[in-house]
Amino acid sequence: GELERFSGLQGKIDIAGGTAHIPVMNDAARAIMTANPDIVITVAGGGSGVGVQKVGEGLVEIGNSGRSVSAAEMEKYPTLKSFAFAVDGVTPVINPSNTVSGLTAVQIQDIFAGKITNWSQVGGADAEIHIYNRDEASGTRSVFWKKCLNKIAIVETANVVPSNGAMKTAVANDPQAIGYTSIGHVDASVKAVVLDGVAPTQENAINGSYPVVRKLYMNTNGEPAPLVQAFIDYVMGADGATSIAQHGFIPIK
Amino acid sequence: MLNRNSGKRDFTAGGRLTSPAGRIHFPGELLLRSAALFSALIIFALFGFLAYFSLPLFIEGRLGELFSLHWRPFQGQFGILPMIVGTLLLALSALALAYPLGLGICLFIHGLGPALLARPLLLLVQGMTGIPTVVYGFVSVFLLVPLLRNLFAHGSGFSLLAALLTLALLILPTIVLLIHSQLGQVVPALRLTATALGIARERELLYISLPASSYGLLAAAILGFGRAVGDTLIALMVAGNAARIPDSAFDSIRTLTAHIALVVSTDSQSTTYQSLFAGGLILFLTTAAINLLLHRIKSRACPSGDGS
Amino acid sequence: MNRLVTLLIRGWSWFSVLLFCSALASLLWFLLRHGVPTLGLELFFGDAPVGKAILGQVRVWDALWPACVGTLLLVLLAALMALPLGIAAGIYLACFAAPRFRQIMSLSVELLAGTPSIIMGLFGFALILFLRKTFFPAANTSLLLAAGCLALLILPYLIFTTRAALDSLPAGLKMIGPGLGLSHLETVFHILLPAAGRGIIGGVILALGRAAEDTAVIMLTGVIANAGLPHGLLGKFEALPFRIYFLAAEYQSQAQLDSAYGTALVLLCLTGLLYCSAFLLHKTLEWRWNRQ
Amino acid sequence: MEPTVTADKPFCLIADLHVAFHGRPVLKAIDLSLDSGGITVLLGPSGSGKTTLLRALNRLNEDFPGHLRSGRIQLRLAGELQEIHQPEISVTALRRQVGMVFQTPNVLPTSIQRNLLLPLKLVTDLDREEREARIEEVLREVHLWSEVKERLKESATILSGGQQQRLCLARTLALKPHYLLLDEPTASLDFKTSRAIEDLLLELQENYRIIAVSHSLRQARKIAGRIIVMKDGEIVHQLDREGIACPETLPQLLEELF
Amino acid sequence: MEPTVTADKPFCLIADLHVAFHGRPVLKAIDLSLDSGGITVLLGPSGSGKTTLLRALNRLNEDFPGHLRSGRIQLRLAGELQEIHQPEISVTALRRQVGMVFQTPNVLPTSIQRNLLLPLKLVTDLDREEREARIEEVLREVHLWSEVKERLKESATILSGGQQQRLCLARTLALKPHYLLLDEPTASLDFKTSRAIEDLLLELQENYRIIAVSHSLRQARKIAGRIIVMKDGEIVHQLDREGIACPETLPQLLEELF
Ligand SMILES: Nc1ncnc2c1ncn2[C@@H]1O[C@H](COP(=O)(O)OP(=O)(O)OP(=O)(O)O)[C@@H](O)[C@H]1O
Ligand SMILES: Nc1ncnc2c1ncn2[C@@H]1O[C@H](COP(=O)(O)OP(=O)(O)OP(=O)(O)O)[C@@H](O)[C@H]1O
Ligand SMILES: [Mg+2]
Ligand SMILES: [Mg+2]
Repeated sequence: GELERFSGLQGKIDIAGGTAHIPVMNDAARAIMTANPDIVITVAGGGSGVGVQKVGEGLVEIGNSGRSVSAAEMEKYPTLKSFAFAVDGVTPVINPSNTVSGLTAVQIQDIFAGKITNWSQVGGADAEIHIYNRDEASGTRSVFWKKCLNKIAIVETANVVPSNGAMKTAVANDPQAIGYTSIGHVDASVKAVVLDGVAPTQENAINGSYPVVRKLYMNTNGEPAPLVQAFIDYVMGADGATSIAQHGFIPIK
Repeated sequence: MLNRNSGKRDFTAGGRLTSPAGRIHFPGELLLRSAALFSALIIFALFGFLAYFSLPLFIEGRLGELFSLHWRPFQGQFGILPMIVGTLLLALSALALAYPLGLGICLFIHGLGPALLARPLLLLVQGMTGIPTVVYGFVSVFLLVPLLRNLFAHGSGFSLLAALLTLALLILPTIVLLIHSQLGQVVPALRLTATALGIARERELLYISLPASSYGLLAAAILGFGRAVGDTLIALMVAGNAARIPDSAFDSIRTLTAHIALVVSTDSQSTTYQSLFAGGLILFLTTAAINLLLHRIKSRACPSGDGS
Repeated sequence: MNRLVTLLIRGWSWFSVLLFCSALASLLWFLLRHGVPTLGLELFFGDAPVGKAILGQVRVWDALWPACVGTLLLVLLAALMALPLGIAAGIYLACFAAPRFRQIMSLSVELLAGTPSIIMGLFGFALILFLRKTFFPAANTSLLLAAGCLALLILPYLIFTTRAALDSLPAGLKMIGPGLGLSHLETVFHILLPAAGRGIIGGVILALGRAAEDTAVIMLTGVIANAGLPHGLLGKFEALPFRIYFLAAEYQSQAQLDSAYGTALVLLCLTGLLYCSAFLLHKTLEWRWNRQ
Repeated sequence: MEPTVTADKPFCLIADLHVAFHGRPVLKAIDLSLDSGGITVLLGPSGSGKTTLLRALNRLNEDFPGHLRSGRIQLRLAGELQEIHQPEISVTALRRQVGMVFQTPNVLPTSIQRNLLLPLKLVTDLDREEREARIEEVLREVHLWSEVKERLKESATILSGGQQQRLCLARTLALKPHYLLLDEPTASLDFKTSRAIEDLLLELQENYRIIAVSHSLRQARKIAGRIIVMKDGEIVHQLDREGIACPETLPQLLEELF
Repeated sequence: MEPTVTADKPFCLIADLHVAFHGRPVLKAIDLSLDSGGITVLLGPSGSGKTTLLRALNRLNEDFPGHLRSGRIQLRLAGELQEIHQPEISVTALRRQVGMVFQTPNVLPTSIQRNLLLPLKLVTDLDREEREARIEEVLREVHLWSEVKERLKESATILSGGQQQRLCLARTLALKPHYLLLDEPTASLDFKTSRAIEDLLLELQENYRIIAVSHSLRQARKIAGRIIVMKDGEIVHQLDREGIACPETLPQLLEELF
């Protein structure tokens, strides 16, 4: 089926960049390399910025990013081409032991701006709020900041964690925590907050009622070579869609 | 110590006394010298590289931006002052905690503890250098941070305190092993003298053996500090990373290294990115300053500089 | 007064050791509790057949084997580069250098020691970009580059300890060679170095451990999460510490998180193995020195 | 407290002392009782165990690997004969009272002054000025003062062999122990300085109990109140004052023995 | 090549030699010409510069910090008088021909055997068996063989003081240099062994040019072909065979000088 397009092809594809992409990339690489041992695919992380830079410099064939290529980057590497292959929702998360279950966007903004500092102010227990934020390089932060926080200035005392996994760990362990993470990462250890009455689920993201979403991209430098094109097609095909959904993202057709 | 004042030395082949034309320099010394020179060059290369990449900031006179208190890249504020302060606070306090402990452990190994325990303890410490940093970070996220949060009921537990405790454990073996390898050389020769004079072991170590291994003590402090300043993962994982100057040990801080790790993945051309190298340069200069200072102190402490 | 000082020192040394041991014990206990249950062939080879995986005939997925090989190669390469250089430089500083040069060198070595590892990584990365634009358009981050940057990282440890070990030899020992008409070089290599061997080995052990565990350097210079066994010196590779970091940051399930602890245990054993070989080497050297 | 030597009471009793290193016996069945005043001089061929016997008296042999001892040693400490190996005796305290000067000078790798000041500081509770006065006093006693008074701050390791030996003697004297164990204290001194040191020892015997190793017959004759001859780890002969005074006995004896 | 000492031609010429350490003069205007056979013995008070003069002959002073020298030293090397400081002369080769035994024994912290084998291996091109034969030979010469033959593999640092000194002498003899500089070779040896070593030296003077430091008048009388008396860094007197033979001169002279 899907893997037939690789027959007769050979060579190597180096992939680097956004970390959210890695599970999907790994699935694809594994399937392709098992079917055709002449092809070598390596997958590295590094973050969205690194992905763009590496593909721009020609160090890798595919550079992943969790955001669109910025204007400055486009200026430096004008030949970049982006392929969006999945949609990812971002949801505020709190500790499962927290009695709060829903918040309004304004409340969340006030919390992240440092105006609300105690859970009792939003209907919870009398306890200090511990805010967890992501770094500036994070695509997750970028979309959450734009679409949920409305670009307010986040309070400087907020803790900063370097990845989705670390965010989950931090919130899962701290009863007073609030943070945000990719919907794909939500499991029993954290509680996703109902935002303005809309539950952050894949269905709500697809049907557009949940607004805090972003796209995941693969970027190439100029027109992709046949092998790279085949890889992109494969990820965006039926097998790819299955894997994308399995990892908590929403495939783009 | 050897031969530093011997002026010209030559290595004539064989047992001949004279070699009329063209003395043969033994290639070995040349090799050694080039190794040393090469190592020195690396430093300058590193320095040049950091300077080159942060040059734009200097040329364009935007240095003032760096030395402000606020890191808000989206609003065009690139202050890395909080990170510098955070780095120094963390590294110095970790060293201040680990160094005396390391010294205590060394003294234990060198005669204050039962001889039977010394060797296993040393092996334990040596083995500890192999524990990856990331493991320390991870264990303290699950063990230490919740503990601190519950103990002090203030802040989230991700804090200067958590980072410094973890970091102290990380740099402890470095300190112990460096002091130990020096003491190991010095002690046997001096011990008999001291002990025959009726000087107790504690005082012998404190007043005779330790001063005689001053170079090792200094090396331990420098390498320990270097390790503390240079560590990325522990700070990243447990210090909280809030880019502000902390009010107390329970507050979250961000170090320059964690900062670099956090920012390195953004777009490569922005001021944000250049500020990284400036941060690196500042780290570099900081260690340079501290080293110079230590040298001063040391040369004042023993002016003859001899006898080691 | 005297008694008080004595008591204080003794007390402090016991206190330090107890504190250290309890901290270490809790760390190890935690690691073992989470890591031991995950140990097994599956951790190393996933669902690939073991024999073929070891020989590199079958690609191993989501398991440790490639990372083990990668780390071993990485440490070996870095040691190969740094050991001769660092020990030679240390010897030169201790036994040959003019005082002036010695001073300058010591300072720069101390500077190198204080340089954060992530900067070494940045350096390597920038170096590759530079090479691509100038001499080698095909240059890329690789095992060789990562080992090179790691070598930079451990270099100061080697120089420091070598020099310190030689410097602290007793004066009488240093006079033996010249008195017998040995050349300076012979004195250094046949008398001073063997006598300083123990101290130097200490530095080597430190350096090897450091090379095996560092993550920040290799992160930017060629390690990736999924490379399989390394394809030559210029290929990408996997490494244990990076795998731990990656799993810790990006784990999707509890099982993945647990396997991070398993990986940490394996890395611990690996460095333990490195020590043992260094230790054996040391013993052999000492034996040969004493018994011809 | 000034120690005074009371004659005619034994101050050192050794009974059936055996010492071995790594299983090789070095001292065999040593029985000895030292009582009267005067300096005890140990004579004997190189390797006969003289140094080891001295080291047995301040328990310094214990600091060497492979050491094994049996037998009893009693010294007069604080007025009473005490077994030095009994657990109540602290080795450190013992060694403070039983000072030793080694055969090869072992200066500390630091300045001349510090070589003397440091042990004083660590072992006694004199204040700074007293310490400095004491230093000058002992340096004068060993005839080193004039040679080093201008360079007290320089490293002791650059002193000549004889100067180092005198420095080590001064270092021990400064601590005013009750016993002095001297392992060839004048081995590398010219005869003039040797004689001065011998005179010093003769003076000191009033206040210290002195046991010295020597290789010089002349010296032994001059200073000894008692001579003990060792060979192969055993005491083969003892001479008291009369025996020493007789001009023939000693050389004859030694010629026979060696 | 067996070196042979030819009499009546000078083999060592020193002209206006000054040596200072860190600006303090240690040797002042030394002029010396050694010619006839026989052993040259240096006498003088402790600290008078004897060791420094010996070290000047194999340029070992250069290995100490702060060293400064002026003046010329010529030694007969390979048949000709040569200035030892000229750039064509390799220090290493010089030191191989001018062997030195130090005042304080400095054994290598390794086995007794290796202490002797290692320098032999590095300096000569004897094969294994020849080396071992040579070792036994020199150990017998210095009268150490019987004491150590069963423990050649044990550490040299545990030897007694006198044993170490003989080991160091043996180590230098094994290399068969042309000159022997001996800094108090019998300082810590009993008189019996001392005499044996003296006899050895008297034998060796046929094949080696020997300069020795001594503190014993008796010894100097016995072995010296010439005595040089030093004081405060200067040569204050020289005695040839006749002067030495006369029983009064020497003690008188020394009494005066010191
Ligand atoms: N620590 C030790 N370990 C093993 N053997 C030792 C040790 N100390 C001394 N010996 C051996 O014991 C014997 C006696 O040594 P000791 O030093 O007592 O002799 P000595 O009489 O002082 O000789 P000298 O006059 O040469 O100094 C020697 O054969 C020596 O090798
Ligand atoms: N390396 C050095 N640096 C500084 N001063 C030195 C050095 N070597 C010797 N001296 C000084 O030079 C003087 C002469 O020393 P030297 O060792 O030659 O004396 P010596 O005649 O051998 O005495 P001794 O009989 O005590 O061994 C001494 O005062 C000594 O302190
Ligand atoms: Mg002895
Ligand atoms: Mg001398």
